[in-house]
Amino acid sequence: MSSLHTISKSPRFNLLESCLSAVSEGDSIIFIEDGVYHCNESELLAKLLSTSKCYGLKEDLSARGLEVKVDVLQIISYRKFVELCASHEKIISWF
Amino acid sequence: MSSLHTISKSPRFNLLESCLSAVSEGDSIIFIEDGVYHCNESELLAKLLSTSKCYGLKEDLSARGLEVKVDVLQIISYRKFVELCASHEKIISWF
Amino acid sequence: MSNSHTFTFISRTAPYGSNRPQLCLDAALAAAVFEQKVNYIFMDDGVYQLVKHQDADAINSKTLGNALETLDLYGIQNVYVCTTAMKQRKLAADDLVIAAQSIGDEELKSLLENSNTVFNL
Amino acid sequence: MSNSHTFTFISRTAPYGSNRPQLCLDAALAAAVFEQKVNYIFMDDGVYQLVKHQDADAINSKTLGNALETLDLYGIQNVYVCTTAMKQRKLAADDLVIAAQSIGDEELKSLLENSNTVFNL
Amino acid sequence: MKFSIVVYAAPYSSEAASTAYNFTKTLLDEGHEVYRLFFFSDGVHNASSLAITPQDETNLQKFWDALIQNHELDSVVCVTSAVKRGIINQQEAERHELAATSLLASSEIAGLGQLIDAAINSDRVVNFG
Amino acid sequence: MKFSIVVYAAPYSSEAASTAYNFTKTLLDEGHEVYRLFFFSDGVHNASSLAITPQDETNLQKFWDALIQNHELDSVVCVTSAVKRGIINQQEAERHELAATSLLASSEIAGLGQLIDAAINSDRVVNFG
Repeated sequence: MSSLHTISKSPRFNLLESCLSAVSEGDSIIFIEDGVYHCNESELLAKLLSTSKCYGLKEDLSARGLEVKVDVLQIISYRKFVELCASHEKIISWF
Repeated sequence: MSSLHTISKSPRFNLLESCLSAVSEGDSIIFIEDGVYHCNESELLAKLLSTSKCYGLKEDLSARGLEVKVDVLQIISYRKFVELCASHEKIISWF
Repeated sequence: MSNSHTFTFISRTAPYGSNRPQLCLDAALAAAVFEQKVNYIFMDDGVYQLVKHQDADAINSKTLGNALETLDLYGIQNVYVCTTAMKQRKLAADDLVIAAQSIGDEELKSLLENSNTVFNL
Repeated sequence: MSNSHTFTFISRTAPYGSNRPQLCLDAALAAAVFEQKVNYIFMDDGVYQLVKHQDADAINSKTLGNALETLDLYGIQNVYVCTTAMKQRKLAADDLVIAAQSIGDEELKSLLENSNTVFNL
Repeated sequence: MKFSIVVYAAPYSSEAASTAYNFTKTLLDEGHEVYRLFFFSDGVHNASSLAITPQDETNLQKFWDALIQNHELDSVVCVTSAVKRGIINQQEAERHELAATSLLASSEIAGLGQLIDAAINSDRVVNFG
Repeated sequence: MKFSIVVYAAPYSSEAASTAYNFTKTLLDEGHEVYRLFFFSDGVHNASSLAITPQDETNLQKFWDALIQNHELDSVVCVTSAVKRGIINQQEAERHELAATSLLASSEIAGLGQLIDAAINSDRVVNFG
C-alpha cells in the first residue's frame, strides 16, 4: 500500500519535515511547483534515498532555472508524474 | 523614523525571523491573525523586549483561546492598533 | 454506495487565519454522512484548533472549537492528535476541547497506509 | 505629484509558485513611472527570482527573470539582494540575471528607516 | 485508470491551478479517465465565466472550459465555496435576485457529497492546492 | 490622519480581508480619514457584487459596500488583478462582450498609479494580506 507524496511549497514552509513523519518505507516523494527548491538540498535528499525515491518535476525545475544533481533524484515529466500516481496506491498532497 | 511591523502568519512560516533582520531599535511589532501564536513564545519575546515593544491583538487572541503572559507583551484592541499606526512613521506588514 | 472505503483527513493549519480547517471538517462530515470509515488527525498547527475557550465573535467568524464537537455528532470517533505537534506547542490533553487519541509517527504512518483516500489540509 | 517620496519594495517569495513577485514588480514599475525614488530589495526566497536560465513557457507563465530586466528600463537602479538569503540558498552574484548590490541587515534597516512607504511581498 | 482531481487554488494567485490543469490534460492524453473534477475553496474561480486575460497571458478558465467540453468531463464546483465567492449559476442568481451569472456552463454546482462519491468511485484522487 | 488601506486577500479564504475591514472601520470611528482603499491581487474579490453567504455567516463584501457608501470612501480595485479574476464593470463587460458585471458600484476599476498616488498622499499606508 505505498503512497506518492507531492510537495509543492518552498522549503521555507517546512512541509518536508511534516511529510517525513508520514512517509512509510517504499513511499515516493515528488517535488512540484515551489517544492522543486528542495531538489538542491542534496544532503537531505541523499538521506531520504534509503527509504524513498525522490522525483522533481522537469517543467517546474526548468521554469526556475534550477540545475539538479541527478544522482539523488530523478527529473521527470508530467507524463511520468501521472504514471507514478497510477503505480502508487494513493497520493498524499502536502501544500 | 520608527516603524510598526505587523506579523500575521503562524510561527511556522518564519516571518518573525525575516522581520527581525529588518527591525531597528525603537520599532514596534504587533502580532495579528495567526501571528498571535507567537505570543506564547515568552523566551523569544523577552529577548525582543530590549529593542522593541511587542503587542498582540486582543480580538485574535481571544478568538483562538490564547492566554498570554502580559509581562512580555501588551494585549491591545483595534483602537490601540490604529493608534500605533498613527504614532509610528510607517507600517511594514509581514505576511 | 460501497462501505469499504477508509478516508483519512489530516488538518494541519491553525484556525481562523485561513479557511482550511473548515474545509477539512466539512469534507470529513460529508464522508461521515455517506457512512464511510473516517479518521481525523490533527497535526502541526492543526492542534491549535482544539484549544479550549475559543470565541471568534469579535473577528466575525464562527467558533471552530464548537464546530469540532460535531465530529462526534456525525459518528466520527477516530480522532487523533500528533504527540509531536502537541509537545512543540506546549499543549496537554487537558487543554483540548474534545478528547483525541495521541499518536506518534509510527501510528500516523500506519493510519495512512490503511487508508484509501487521504485529504491533507 | 511630489517627488520627495521614497518607496521601498521587498520581494521575499519564490517565482511562479505565487503571483507575489509579479505584484511587487508591477507596483515598483508604477512608482517609477510616477518618477518616485524606488529601492527594490530581494530577500528570503525572493532571491530565487534572479536565478539565470529561467524559462516558464512549459508552465504557461511569463519568465520572470526577463521581466526583472525592466527594473533598469524603468530607471530603478537601487536594486539589492540580502547577503544572508543568498548564502542560505548557495547563490553567488554570478548566478544572477541582473546586477544587484549585496546588503546585510544593517544596510537593510537603514534603507527601511529612510523610506516613506514599504511594500513587503 | 479512473482519476478524480481536486483543485483548491484560484488561477493566477498560485501555480497549483495551472499544475492541476497540466496534470489533467496529461492523464487524458495518456489514455486515463477522469471520473470527476472537483473545484473546492478558491478553486471555484477556475470555473468563472467572467475572466478576461491580456492576450499574452494564459486564460486558465478558458483552458479548463475547453478541456471539460472536449472530453465531456464531469466538472463540479462546491456549492458552499462557490456562492460566497460570487461564482453562481442561473438558479442561484434567480433565487437571490442577482442580475448576473458567473459560472461556466461546462461545470455544475453541487455539494461535498460529490467529492466523497468521487473518492469512492475513482482509482486515484489527486489534490492540488 | 489620512490612511490608505491595501488589501491583497480574498474574503473567506484568509482572515486578512476581515482584519482590513475591522481596521478600516475602527480608524473611521476614531475620527481618522481614509484617503483610499486599494484592492490588489485576490483582494479584488472583496468588491464582488455576486457573493451570497449563508444567513449565519458574515457577507464581507456587503460590509465593505456599506462602509464605503456610508463614509463615501474612494475605493479602487486594481484593473490587472480584477479582470483576470472575473471582477468586471459595465465597461469591461461591453468591451469583451460578456453578459454580466460583477463589481459592486461602490468601487471603481483603475490602475496601479492609484496605489502609488495613495502612498504619496496619505500619512500612512497599511497593507493586509
